Amino acid sequence: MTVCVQEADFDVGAELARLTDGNKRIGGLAVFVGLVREMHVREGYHRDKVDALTLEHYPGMTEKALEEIEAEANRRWPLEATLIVHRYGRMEAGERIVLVAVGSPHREAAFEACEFLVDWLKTKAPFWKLEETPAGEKWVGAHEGDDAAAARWEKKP
Amino acid sequence: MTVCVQEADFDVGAELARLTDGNKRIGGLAVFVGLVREMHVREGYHRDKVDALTLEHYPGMTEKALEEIEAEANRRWPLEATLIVHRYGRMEAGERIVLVAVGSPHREAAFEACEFLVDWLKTKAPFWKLEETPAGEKWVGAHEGDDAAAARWEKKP
Amino acid sequence: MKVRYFAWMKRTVGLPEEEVAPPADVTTVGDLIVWLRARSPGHAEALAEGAAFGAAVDQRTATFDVKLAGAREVAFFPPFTGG
Amino acid sequence: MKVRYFAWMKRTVGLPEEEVAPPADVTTVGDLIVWLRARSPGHAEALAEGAAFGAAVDQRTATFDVKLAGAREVAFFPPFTGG
Repeated sequence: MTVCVQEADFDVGAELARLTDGNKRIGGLAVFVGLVREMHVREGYHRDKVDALTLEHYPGMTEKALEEIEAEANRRWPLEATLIVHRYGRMEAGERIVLVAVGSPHREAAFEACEFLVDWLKTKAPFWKLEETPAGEKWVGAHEGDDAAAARWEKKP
Repeated sequence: MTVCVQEADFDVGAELARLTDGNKRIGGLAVFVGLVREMHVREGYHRDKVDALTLEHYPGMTEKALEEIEAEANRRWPLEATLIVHRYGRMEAGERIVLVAVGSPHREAAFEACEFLVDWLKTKAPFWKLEETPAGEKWVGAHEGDDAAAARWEKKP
Repeated sequence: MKVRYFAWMKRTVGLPEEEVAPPADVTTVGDLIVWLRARSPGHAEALAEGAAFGAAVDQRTATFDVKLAGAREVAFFPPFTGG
Repeated sequence: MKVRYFAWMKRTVGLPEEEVAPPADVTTVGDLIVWLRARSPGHAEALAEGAAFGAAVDQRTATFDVKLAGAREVAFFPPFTGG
């Protein structure tokens, strides 16, 4: 279980190699890389060209939140390795923002846990996106789709 | 859309960089890496230590089958980039077997298409695994779970 | 007690953080919000009733009924948009 | 027409591929299977009724009712286990 919150870009190949090296119990590694998309399309909200964004975060709380999310994934699925790397600061279109990787003996668990981590970190980790568009800076509003995606993992009472 | 069937190992970081470089419309990249697992656990079938395996394939048909699967994923989801790299030949425990990567503006499509590709290539691409165990060589039988996983993507008539 | 503001709330309040000493009858996050609104028009706007924001007490997400007893740091922020 | 065998079927038949010239009444994949069984005990075992194997005609997966007309390559193989 590893969480990194950093301003610098990350090397996906090196991170994944470090995560799985020497562990022969991993049959499937599911990975998600989130990137800055040039076009920010959101029906009925705005549709602007995004040249870059700045990710603000809450140092201290961010690491705690990500560690809790990661621990929850490890409680729910039989995982051999988990990694979350999340950047903050200014990033241009095309740059990597976040890396989530999950290794498990079984691919189903790896995929599910990876999706879970991505959904939850979007709604439970203290990051805020400020987009640079030709019309100026704009704070990104919370995406209802993200809340719905995160909610599907809530345990029924 | 790229399909590679090769004996050599692949460099995950380099493959993903090549796949996404210069494409600023990708917001999410979902990736799967399949590895040779040392323990081959299958309830009620066998439970042997796997030291290595040899993947046989059907040159010519393999590439066609993977290209068809990839084209089907591109018909079903709005994808910006897809990549399948599948090795054949002898691989030891811990080695990478297959890389599937899908880039899309939206993470949901990337995850779904990536899972679809992995499920379908397991049941529709002509590969056969011969495992080396302390008890000798053993052809891997088809996994019912794989058929079930592939079947969930069949379109209802 | 330190109070911190993030994203657009930081700009609206006009500062990233401040030391405050609320009176004894301010016992919950909700009480603190009401008390902070009186500090400036920026506070009042950022922490307005009906505005979409959340809170954390000592770096853990907290609903507005959470008690402040012993808290060293309270933060206010808009909904998260990371990932 | 070339016939190819893969994985354990190749070992059971005893060869990876062979050129065959079936008679004119062998018109489908199923006909070919029946005809091939007579070539050797290895063929009979690998292609036995009830054995779990599939086929491809000219490198496309084919059910046993597919016509052979014009086919240049027919392959037989156990269920796929890649990925």
